[in-house]
Amino acid sequence: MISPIHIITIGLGGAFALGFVSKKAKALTTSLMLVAIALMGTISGSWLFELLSGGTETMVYTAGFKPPYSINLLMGLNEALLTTMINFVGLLGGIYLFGNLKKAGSHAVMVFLVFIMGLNVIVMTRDAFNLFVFMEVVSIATAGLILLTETGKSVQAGFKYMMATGIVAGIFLLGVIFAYYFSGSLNIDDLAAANITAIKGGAVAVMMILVALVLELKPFPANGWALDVYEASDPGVAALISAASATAFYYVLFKVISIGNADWYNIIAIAGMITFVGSNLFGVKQDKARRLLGYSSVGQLGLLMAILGLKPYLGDKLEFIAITILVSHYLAKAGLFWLAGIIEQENIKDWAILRRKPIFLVLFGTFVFALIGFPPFPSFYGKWELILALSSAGQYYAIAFILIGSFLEGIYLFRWLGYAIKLDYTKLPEIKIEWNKVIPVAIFGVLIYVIGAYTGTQMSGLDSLCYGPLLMIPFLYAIDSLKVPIKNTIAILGVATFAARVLPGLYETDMLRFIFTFIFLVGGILTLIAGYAYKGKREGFYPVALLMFVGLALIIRASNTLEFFYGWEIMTAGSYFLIIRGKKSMPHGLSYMLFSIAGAYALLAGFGLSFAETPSIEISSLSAITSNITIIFSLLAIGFMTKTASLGLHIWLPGAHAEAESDVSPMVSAILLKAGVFGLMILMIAMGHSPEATNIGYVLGWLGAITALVGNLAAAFQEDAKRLLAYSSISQLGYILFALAMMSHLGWMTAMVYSINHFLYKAILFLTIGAVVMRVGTHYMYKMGGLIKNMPMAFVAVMIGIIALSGVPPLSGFAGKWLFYNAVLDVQWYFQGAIVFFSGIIAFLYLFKLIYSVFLGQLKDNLRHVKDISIWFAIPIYTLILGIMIFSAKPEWVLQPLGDMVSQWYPNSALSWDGGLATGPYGYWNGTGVMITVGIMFMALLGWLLLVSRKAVKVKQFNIVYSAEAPQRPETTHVSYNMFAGYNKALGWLVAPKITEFWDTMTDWVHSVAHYGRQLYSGNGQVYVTYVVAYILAIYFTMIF
Amino acid sequence: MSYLLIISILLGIIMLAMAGIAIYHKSQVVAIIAAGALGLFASVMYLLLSAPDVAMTEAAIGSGLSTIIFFYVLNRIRTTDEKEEQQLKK
Amino acid sequence: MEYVALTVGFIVIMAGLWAIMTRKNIIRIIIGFSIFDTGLHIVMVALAYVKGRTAPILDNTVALDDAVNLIVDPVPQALVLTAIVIGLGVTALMLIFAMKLHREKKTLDIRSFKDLKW
Amino acid sequence: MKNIFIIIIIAAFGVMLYPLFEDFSGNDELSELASFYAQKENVEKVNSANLVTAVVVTYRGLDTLGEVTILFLAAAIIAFSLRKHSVERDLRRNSEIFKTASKVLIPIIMMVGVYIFMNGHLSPGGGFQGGAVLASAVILMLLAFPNIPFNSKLFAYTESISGLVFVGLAAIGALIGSGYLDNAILPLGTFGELLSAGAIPVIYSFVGLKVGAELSNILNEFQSVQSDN
Repeated sequence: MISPIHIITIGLGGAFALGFVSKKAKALTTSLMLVAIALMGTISGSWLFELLSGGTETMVYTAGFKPPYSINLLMGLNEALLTTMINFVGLLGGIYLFGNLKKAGSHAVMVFLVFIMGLNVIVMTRDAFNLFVFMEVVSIATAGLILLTETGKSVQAGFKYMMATGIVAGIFLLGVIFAYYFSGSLNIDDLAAANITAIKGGAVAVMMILVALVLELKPFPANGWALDVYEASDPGVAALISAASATAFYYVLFKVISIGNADWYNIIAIAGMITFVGSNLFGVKQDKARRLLGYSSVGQLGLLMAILGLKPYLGDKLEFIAITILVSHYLAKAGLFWLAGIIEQENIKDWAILRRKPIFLVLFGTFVFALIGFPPFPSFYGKWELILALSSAGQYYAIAFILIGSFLEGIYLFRWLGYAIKLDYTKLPEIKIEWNKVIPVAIFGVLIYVIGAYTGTQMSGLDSLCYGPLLMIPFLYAIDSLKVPIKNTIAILGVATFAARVLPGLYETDMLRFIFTFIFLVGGILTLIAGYAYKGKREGFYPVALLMFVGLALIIRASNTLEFFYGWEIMTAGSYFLIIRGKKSMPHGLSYMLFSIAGAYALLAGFGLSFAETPSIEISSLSAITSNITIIFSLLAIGFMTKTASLGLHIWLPGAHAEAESDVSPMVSAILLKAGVFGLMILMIAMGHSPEATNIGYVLGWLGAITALVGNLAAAFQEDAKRLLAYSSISQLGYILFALAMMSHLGWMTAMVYSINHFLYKAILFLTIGAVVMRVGTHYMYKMGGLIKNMPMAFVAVMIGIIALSGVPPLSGFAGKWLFYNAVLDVQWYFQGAIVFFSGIIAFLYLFKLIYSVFLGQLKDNLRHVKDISIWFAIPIYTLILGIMIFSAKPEWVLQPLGDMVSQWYPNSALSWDGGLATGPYGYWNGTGVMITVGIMFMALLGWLLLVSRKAVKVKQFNIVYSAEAPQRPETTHVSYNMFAGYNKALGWLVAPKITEFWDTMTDWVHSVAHYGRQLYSGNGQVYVTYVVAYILAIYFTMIF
Repeated sequence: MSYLLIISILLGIIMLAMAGIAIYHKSQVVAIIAAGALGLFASVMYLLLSAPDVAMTEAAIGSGLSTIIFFYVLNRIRTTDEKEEQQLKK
Repeated sequence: MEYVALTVGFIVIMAGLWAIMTRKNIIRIIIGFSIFDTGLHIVMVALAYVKGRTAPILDNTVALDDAVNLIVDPVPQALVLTAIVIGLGVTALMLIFAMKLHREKKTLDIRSFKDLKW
Repeated sequence: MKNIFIIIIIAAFGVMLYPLFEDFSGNDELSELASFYAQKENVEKVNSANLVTAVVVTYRGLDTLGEVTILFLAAAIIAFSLRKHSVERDLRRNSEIFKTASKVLIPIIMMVGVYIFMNGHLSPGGGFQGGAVLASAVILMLLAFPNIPFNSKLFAYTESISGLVFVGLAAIGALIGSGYLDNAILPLGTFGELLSAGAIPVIYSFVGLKVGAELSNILNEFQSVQSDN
């Protein structure tokens, strides 16, 4: 092995030797520098390999003396990893900056090389003063690199940087020299052993050293200078500062913190958490891309700092957590800065330019998801372990801070991603492709997946199936340039293969999972069939649709909370992309994502706390929890209820479902919402039997009832057909929540019947209305009307759908109602039951509106020639109708085995089955019988009507509407325009958008805090120095008191 | 009180005075010279503290060369300012 | 004597900080940094002093055998040496920035360089 | 108003420094580290009479390498960031007396500089001080003869060669000696003589040359830079 000291030999020797190369051979100079960095990287990489394969770490002594008499350097596993990372990003960053370096000449090249070399040394050195020297080397080199692209702003930023680091370095030096005075050594390990904090002066010295290192990590609020540097320096340089320097300085704090005493961990944890939350909060208001990346960088460093400070609680997980989050930050942030340099757009709204080269958009999305901590990226595992470890240690405040900070980061990152995906890019210029800039980004983009997959294999409890199916997604992305029919077939085959493997086994063993798998996967296939109606390529649809279905399948398969959470996040990511595909979906996609992230964090916190109770991540172990049940149950329930869109958490749903594409609405409504239901059932199976959970169940019951009422009322006042269906979904999910919350046999049977039912008819209705919308080109019902003649197939489908929805016999909705009344009587929730009953009546209002104003009445002139819905929509619709018929006629096929299963958990007052005859405590019911009876009655009535209607007289169109003068806006005369004005007057106050207002106020509040807060960064370098000094003093005085 | 102590106190007072001049004197030139003189007096103090190496370095680099660099820069800035004034007069 | 030096050093450090935080002219601010550095150096040398001893150079007056009892601490002195040279590098670079800032806006008032904020 | 706030900050800073002062009690004897350096057998291992030099070049040679690097960086940054601006010399006439005196003085100053860094292991002084003196000779030259061409290539080569020798000697120490920067790769010689202390005088001489070249470069860049307008 080559001694790691030769990293210095190569770095410095190379820099000095470059002086000999002719000044004119600029490309040669730059290439030689890259060779030198590659050699340094080879040394550190070979050490990494050696140490990973069981080699021993090595200590390098200089001058032939042992420390503390001379300076020594350590090459251990951490050092090898970090120097490899630094050299690697140095190499790629050098390639990225090739043009700039070449232009600036050999001196700039030397500065670059020395910068990388200096970072290597500060990682390896074990001597405090040597650390100072090389920190100065690095900061001077940084100042030089900032001058690489000289603009007015970069010079200003560079000067502020020099002022701040000048003070920091002075404080560090003062600390080091006094540490030497009190301990007699400059060696970090000796300083740690000397315990000089026992003396007050020694404690101040140690404080100065540590606070200087903290300041190098840009803690909020003493970090205005750092933000300026990120904004104004060349993006290639900012990438290095964010990835390489931050990595090195973080590690310096990591190794030097041992000289402080235990209090220091708290200080650093608090400083880190304040930074994480504060800078992400201010980022919310930022719209300049690179400055925003700066805020995010600073925030991530704060998180890393907090992790280090929480070391006492993290135990042996510390390194795993720190490394996964550090690596994610390193890859993602360098990648993002590099991207910023490629597309050269300052305003985040102009990042829509990425769509000119969709691969860049994919990279951008990858980095954003990696920063937030989605699977399969390393940070996902890091955050998971972090929250679990913190819960075990009882550090609830830390959990809250970290999750809030992450959430704030999610706000701006996903808003940004939304802009990139949705905003108009046609006015923006082409992207200039320079391969030396693209390749580094691409390499980091690939690496982040590779490292993520590798990290996954290191986690215990994660089945390899969790990432196997994910391979479908890159494959589908690779074939994205093919036409829809081919991709659609492949996607359907993919889902079908998976379904065929999973479903048969489940029918025998686990009816509950069978039903949900059926809904997710067979529903998936059916809705995908509608995709054949689309022409062209439909770029990007299939990878994300499959992403959602894979996530859903993973949730079902999950046997432990990690797998569950993994699947949950995959499903969230996929559904986000599906939703945001709609034309006007940008704001709705964002609010869906934010509620989802918040919900996911509630889940994460809940899983963390449950892990702390049981120490196990098995889902079954949830039932073993004995204390903290209320909080765990509530957190998990809230997490799931963000997906079921219960009242208060529902505001993302109407827009998201209504604006989605015609075949996406059924996917996200009929299918996706059931993930939340499944989650709630899993939760209640495990934890529902405790008295605390029963109490919460009572609350949830009320919540479900009110959701049902408000959802239905709001649906009744909609003019937009898809929005109407969306509100109807909210209300139906309210029913389901209500039924689940009863936590009784009948309640659960009701919930399951409702779930199956909702899946069937909501898929039918959304598909049909979606197909109609595709034909008529509007969502608004008052612009339709009389379509029955043009679209008989659609009319029949909607009619069956609303019969099933309304719970009128003979369809399965009636079974649901019947079970519902039995269940309510059983648990004696009369009052809530009455609300639900009442809301069921309101449902008729909007159902009537839906079918009447779309299909009946007068046909509009412009719609005189529309055709019936596409056959590709009709196939899934009529398959689903067939499904409804079967389920209505033979409910026992599903409900009997399900009942047996539910009896495991709720044996009391179970339904008893005798063939098709179900007997409950308050009566009996036979699906087949009802079907036949009603069928006969219907035929009789229909026959009579046909007989009578022969005598009917047709009324001409013009004798009412245009009797007087022509109205200003003819559509207002349509019967369904403001149809239920009277009801609105009476009951409208119930649906006044109080909740939307609440969330709007919250958003405004966050924005104005960010707006006023960030004025702290006045731009005056002198003020920033004052902040730095004040920060030091603040730490000092907190340490004393 | 030994005479060394007295000398060092005197030196200290002079140094503080130099620092004050460097910070507050109206003329930039005087300020720069005062900052250099602060370094020179510091190097005398280093001699008293048995640090001849440091004294030499401070005198040559800390007060000598940096003062020269300050003057170079000040000169550049002034000449641009003067040129501008001349241009304005024209 | 070393107490005097230490006191002076600390006061000079604070004077430097004062200049850095209150002067508006960038050249003055850089002078402030230079003063701040000098203060640090004085403190470091003061810490090296051992009462009544001589410089750590082993010549005719300092016997090799008894050097341990005759000389002051060479370590902080070596560190100051390094710090002084580093200080020169930093000062020179800051002055370059000052020149460039002046070229940009024809002023050296630090308050006029606030293009980057929030 | 704002100054009051800063007064408070400075005062608080003083409060923070006070414990350092309070726990400072002067030294009555050397620290363990320093006594190790001053012990006879260790002095003989390095064989440098000037212990500060021994510490700077050998024990803490890595710091010195970093220090040299900082000057190198500063010179490089100044070079590439000022290069863009036109070089236009101030062709002021200097008095004959000044010129003649300079002609005499420059070689003497250079000799002094060389002396200082070559004797760095014996007497006060060394590479940095000597280098600074060399550079002052260059300033004098620049001032006295502003129109003689400054051979920046020569300085650049001097700088590069000196740097390479330093790094090379350091690396040789790691390869054949007992560690990076080990000065015993050259004969230690007799204590107190010019050619003693192993590689120290060689290293310090090259440091001197390097520092001299770098500082001269910096000064030259400052001298020749001309504003855009």
